[in-house]
Amino acid sequence: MSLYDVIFYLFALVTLVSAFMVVTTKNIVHAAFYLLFTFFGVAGIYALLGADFIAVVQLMVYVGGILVLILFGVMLTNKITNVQIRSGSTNLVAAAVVIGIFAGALLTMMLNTRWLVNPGKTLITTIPQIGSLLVKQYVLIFELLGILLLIALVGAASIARKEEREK
Amino acid sequence: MIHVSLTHYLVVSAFLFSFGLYGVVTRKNAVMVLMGIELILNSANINFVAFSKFGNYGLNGQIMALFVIILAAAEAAIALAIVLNIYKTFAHVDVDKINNLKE
Amino acid sequence: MSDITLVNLSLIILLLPIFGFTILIFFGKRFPKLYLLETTFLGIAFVLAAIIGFVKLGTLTEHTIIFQFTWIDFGKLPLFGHLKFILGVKIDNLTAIMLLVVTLISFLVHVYSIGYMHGDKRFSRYYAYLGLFSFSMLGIVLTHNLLTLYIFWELVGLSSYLLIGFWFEKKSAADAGKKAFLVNRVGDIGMFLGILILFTNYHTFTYDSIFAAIGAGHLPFNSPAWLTAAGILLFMGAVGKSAQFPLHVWLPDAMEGPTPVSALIHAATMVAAGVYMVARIFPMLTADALLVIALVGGFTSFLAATIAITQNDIKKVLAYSTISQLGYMVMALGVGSYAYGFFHLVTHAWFKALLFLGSGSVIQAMHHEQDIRQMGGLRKKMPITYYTFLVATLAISGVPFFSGFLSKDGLLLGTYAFGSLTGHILIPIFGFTVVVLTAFYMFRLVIITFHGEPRNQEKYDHAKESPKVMTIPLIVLAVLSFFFWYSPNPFSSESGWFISKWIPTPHSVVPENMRFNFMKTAGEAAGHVQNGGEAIVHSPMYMEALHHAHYPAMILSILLAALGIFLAYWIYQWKKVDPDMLADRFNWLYKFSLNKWYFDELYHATFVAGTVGLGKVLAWFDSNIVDGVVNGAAWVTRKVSQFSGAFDHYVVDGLVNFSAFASGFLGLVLKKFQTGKVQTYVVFVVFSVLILLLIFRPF
Amino acid sequence: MNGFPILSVITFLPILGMIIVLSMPKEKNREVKIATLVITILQVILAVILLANFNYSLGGINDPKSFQFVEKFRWIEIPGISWIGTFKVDYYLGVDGLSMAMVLLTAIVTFIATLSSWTINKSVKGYFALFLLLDTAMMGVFVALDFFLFYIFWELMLLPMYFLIGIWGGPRKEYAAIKFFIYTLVGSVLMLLVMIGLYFSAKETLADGSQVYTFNLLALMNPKNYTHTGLLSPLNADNIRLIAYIGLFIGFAIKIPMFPFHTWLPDAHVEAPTPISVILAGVLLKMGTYGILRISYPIFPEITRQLMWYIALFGMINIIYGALVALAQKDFKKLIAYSSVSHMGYVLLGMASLSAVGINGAIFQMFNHGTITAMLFLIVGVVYDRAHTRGIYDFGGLATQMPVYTGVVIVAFFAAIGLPSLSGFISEALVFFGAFAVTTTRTLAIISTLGILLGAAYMLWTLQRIYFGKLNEKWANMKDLDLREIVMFVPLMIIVIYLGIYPSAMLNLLHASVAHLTNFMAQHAQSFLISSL
Repeated sequence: MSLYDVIFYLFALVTLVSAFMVVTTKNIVHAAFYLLFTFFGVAGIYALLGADFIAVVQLMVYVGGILVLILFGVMLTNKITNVQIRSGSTNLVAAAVVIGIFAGALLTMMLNTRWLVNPGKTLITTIPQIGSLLVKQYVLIFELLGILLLIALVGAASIARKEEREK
Repeated sequence: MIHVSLTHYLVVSAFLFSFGLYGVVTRKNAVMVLMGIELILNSANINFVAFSKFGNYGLNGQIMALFVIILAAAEAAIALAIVLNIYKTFAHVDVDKINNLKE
Repeated sequence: MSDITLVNLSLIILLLPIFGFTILIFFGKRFPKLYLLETTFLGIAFVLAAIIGFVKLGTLTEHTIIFQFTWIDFGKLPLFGHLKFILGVKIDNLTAIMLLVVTLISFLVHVYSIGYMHGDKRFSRYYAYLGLFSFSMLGIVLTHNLLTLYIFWELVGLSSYLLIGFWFEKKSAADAGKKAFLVNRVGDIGMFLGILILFTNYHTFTYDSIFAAIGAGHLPFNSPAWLTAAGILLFMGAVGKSAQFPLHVWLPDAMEGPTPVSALIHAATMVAAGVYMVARIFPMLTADALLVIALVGGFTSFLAATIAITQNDIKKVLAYSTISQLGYMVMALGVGSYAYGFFHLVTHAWFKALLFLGSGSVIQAMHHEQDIRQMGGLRKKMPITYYTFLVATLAISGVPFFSGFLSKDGLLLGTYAFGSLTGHILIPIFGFTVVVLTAFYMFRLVIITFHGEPRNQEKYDHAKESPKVMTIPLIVLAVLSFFFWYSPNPFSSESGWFISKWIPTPHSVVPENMRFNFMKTAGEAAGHVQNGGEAIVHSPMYMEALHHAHYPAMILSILLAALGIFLAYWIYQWKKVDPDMLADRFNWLYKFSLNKWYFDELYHATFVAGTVGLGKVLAWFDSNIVDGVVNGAAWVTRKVSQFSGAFDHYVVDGLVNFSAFASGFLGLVLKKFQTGKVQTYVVFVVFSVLILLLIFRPF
Repeated sequence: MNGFPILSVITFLPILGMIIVLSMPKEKNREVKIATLVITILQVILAVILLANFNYSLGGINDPKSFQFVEKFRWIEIPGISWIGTFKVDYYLGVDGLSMAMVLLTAIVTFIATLSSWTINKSVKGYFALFLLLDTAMMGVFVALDFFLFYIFWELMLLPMYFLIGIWGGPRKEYAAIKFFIYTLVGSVLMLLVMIGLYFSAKETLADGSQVYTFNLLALMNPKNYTHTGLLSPLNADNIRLIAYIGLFIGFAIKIPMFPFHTWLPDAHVEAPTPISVILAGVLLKMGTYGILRISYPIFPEITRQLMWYIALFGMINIIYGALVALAQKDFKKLIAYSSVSHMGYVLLGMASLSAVGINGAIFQMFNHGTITAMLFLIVGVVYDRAHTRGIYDFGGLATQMPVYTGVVIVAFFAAIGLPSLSGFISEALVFFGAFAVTTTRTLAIISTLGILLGAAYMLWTLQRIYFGKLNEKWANMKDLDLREIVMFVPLMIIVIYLGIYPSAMLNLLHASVAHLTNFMAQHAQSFLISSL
């Protein structure tokens, strides 16, 4: 068991435990914080896989952006004064059964498949390659995503603002 | 104990996916549902990056992961805006009670 | 005076009335006095016509002026060569005389109408129509080709239509206008076909070119029959316009128009246009065509005269007398007595216009009473009207010293000679019978109207002589009805300037073998008296016959006229015989005459009812059969589609409905799954994926 | 004029107008009307400019060089289709004397119809948009020189017409609209079949020397262009040109409308609103005869010659039958509709003679019928607007009440009767001159002269029943023409009188084309026949 393996198990553990907590805890704010750990764990896994750029992006976007967004969502949609921050769940058992079976199936699939493994050379840094791919091969998608983001931004603002204007 | 291989990563991602799915299915609060979705997306991303490392496709997998992150950001923004709107309309964000689509 | 000046003058004469018409149509309502302008225009036209007359008849007697220009140029065409439609003016003696007649009568009628139509609400309109008529009539007179003749021919038809129906509020007036136009159209179709024949063969409409081509031996479709046909067809136009049998029925009805109009259009000028046209085409008429013309004319004059003796409407009597006299003229042309036919046209124009205007004077005095049985004794009340009327009656009856005698005698002479030369004695019999009848019905009219005691005292008391504006035209026309205008010798016009100088009979261009024997040129050298302007188409044989017939014919006609006058006096003045008794005695003859030989009824029952009936049948056919087929096709299509619809409904749709039912049932079941909750759906999705995984087992 | 695409402009100007009208707010009825009026006035001005720049000496018909204001470029081109090679359609516009007359007529009649549409109050915007679309389609039919393009315009016209009758029409509008639509569609289908047949029978040589199947009408007129195997090729011994000709002829005959395909016309006219009747009678009917002259005649000269007697026969039937049926009508508008049937008979008769004079007369008659019948329908519209009835026997004595109107009526009626000095006479006379001059049609021409009498009969009878006699007290308050209506009638009256006195104005325009057409037909009837041997 090499250090690599140890670090992997560590990250995997953090990720899975915090993810489990996210979906099981009743407190929304807690859930959000567990989510933070999950994201960290996933970022670590990326780093382990040699995807340094993705890992950084994961941290910046998820932790810095989406999570903050979610927190804001939590704040705005739960009456802070009542501190009714707990959130219930439904069909716990049924869901657990179905999803358990599903997870079983998924795991079986993962484990039983004979994956074609062809470990390429490990890159020291992936950023220049990703950059050149983005502006060459994927330039159209890249641009489209830029536009999509813009639209999403405007759309989100407009949806969120709509009610206020009517008032 | 065997060396960490592709399968390990896939198993992690499978668990993450299942947790995310569980969250989406069981939670009442829309924001929590969103969190579940984020988990699912992350699990998919792990697969992408893992295949990118162990597969034969160069950095394309990472690019895809990147795009997914971007889309996730957009989706989160829109979804939260909708949630806000729902809240303004119904004064709660309980997806169980928002079933006006029925009939 | 140069030719071109005369042409210009004639064009001014032509255009003045239409100018007046245009002004009156647009401004007549705003300026009610504008009718004076139109009258002045006609006055000027008359003066100009007089100038043309003097110059042409006085100094340029033997000279024909032609002025023409291209109207439509078609360029070179297959089948027609270089085709042009040419318009033009032809001024010969005929034209000059007609110009005088038309402008003078038109002018007098304009003046007369000032009095007669006074107070009518469409006064300006009336003068506008008169202007339109004068224009069209002058056009007929001036034109040098058949196409323009036809154009103006139709235009006089239009103005006649408008003027007959001038009081269109009266249904009878509107009916009469329509009848006149339609009956004329029948004749016009014939005329148009005649023009078609000539145009197709000669590619021109000009009289002279057509005559030249025929003279050069080029017959229509190389067949003498077609030449005769063309002549008769053209003559059909005259039958319509000059109210000859069998198309005479419109003229009596046309008396619904204002009386001055009757005088101008339906007595003196327009109806004479037919005669004028026959005179124009005279050179191309074959013997057969001429015979038809003579018979039609003779029969018409007889027919109309027999009707005239029983009519009680003052204008109807004059209308039938007009038809009868027109028949005379046509007959004269038919028997080759060209000059006398035309001469009679001129003299008749004066005295018939006079008679109509006189009757108008009477009618107005009697407050629009036209029935002569309500009149009587008007002589004392209306002396000027009476004496002028009498002059005209004497003229029309053929009493010596009056114009009518000269022309009538001449044309009777022609028929006499014709009868003796060709053996067609029916024509002179018609001619001489009509003399008696004419004298009789005209004096009957005069005696009943003006002599004796008043029959309707109340109307008589109100009657008074017409104003000067109406009587002066009467006097002018009366003066023109004396003999001295036409011949120094009151018993013969041969030495007169009409016959000897002004109206030379034209050459016949018809091939020799298609003329009457007496018109053949062979051996005519002796009789070919050029300097007198006479006998150009006439052979010595004819001249001789004419000479022989001269005194017998003259004496016969004077005697017969006297007989007619005597009978009229015998019955109506001296009342030796009761006319009612006569009517009873010869009841069916009387009825026959009174009802105009039942022509109106006959035509109405056959042609009118036939056409309208055919129209109705066809309309039924159209909406039921033709359209029925269409709708039937639509019906069949609909039925087929209904059948396929049924098939669709029960078989195809049955399946569909079944599946709909099935899906409905399923829906009922599946509805349970539709919770409206996203999460439930997600579970379903997961479940499904699981099932798929189980099925495909990708691991 | 060099380079300026005036024909495209005159054709598509109404489309521009349609867009403008559609972009206007719904409640601006007046502005919509004014916009349409401006467009149609512009169109008249363009037509006059065309006329002013028109070279009267060029024949056109089959000679590409003597067409004027030509616009030609490749519109659709699909190269390399396996069994036909290159599929191409040209956008090919041009005018010769024949189409010039029709372009003028269309512009004028549309303008008048716009004025007459002033009384339309029901969904004005839609009406005028469709109206302008119709305008484009009509204009397009008359300037297109490519069969495909011609067909498109021909069909395009159907759609707005259907709605204009079906929405703005009278009580039985749906029936009339459907009838019109189906009738015309049947004709179109026949035309389409022949068009496709012709397409696969002739090949045009392009500038680069390649040979392609063609829709170009001028190329289809040249017997040399036909292939040996084409179904409609004279070179093919088994050709079915006669059947194709009859099919095409029926397609056009429905539009004329020729007996027995005429029954849609009275219904369509009776139900259509006045301006649409004006367009229908004034322009649409001319498309049938125009199509025959433009397409059937030069493409099938030998069969035309073979069938001329039959065409003349149908012309004669139209004349007499239409007049007799008109005589029995009690509905004013129906009467006028049948008079159209009768008058279009003259066009057929003149065309059938194949003589220059007859064809001149026929085209002139097309123009005159357009203007005169437009007046007649406007006249019906005037009383209908006021009285809301069209029964001939419902009226009487209107002359007393409406003198100006009656004056107009008299001019129009007598023009329809063919009174000399009004335009109708010259054209009818020329038709008879032409038809009589040709031995084949002579007898029929003689019989057809009866139409002159019958025409006068039904017209004068109507005149008497509606306008003369005692005034029906019911209409004692009827107003005489107002200014707009006078403006509507005056141009038509001026044209009718002017062309009656000076017909050369129109005939000069036609005669180069007509002479060319007759010469061409005389020569090519032979060459088409010889090449088929």
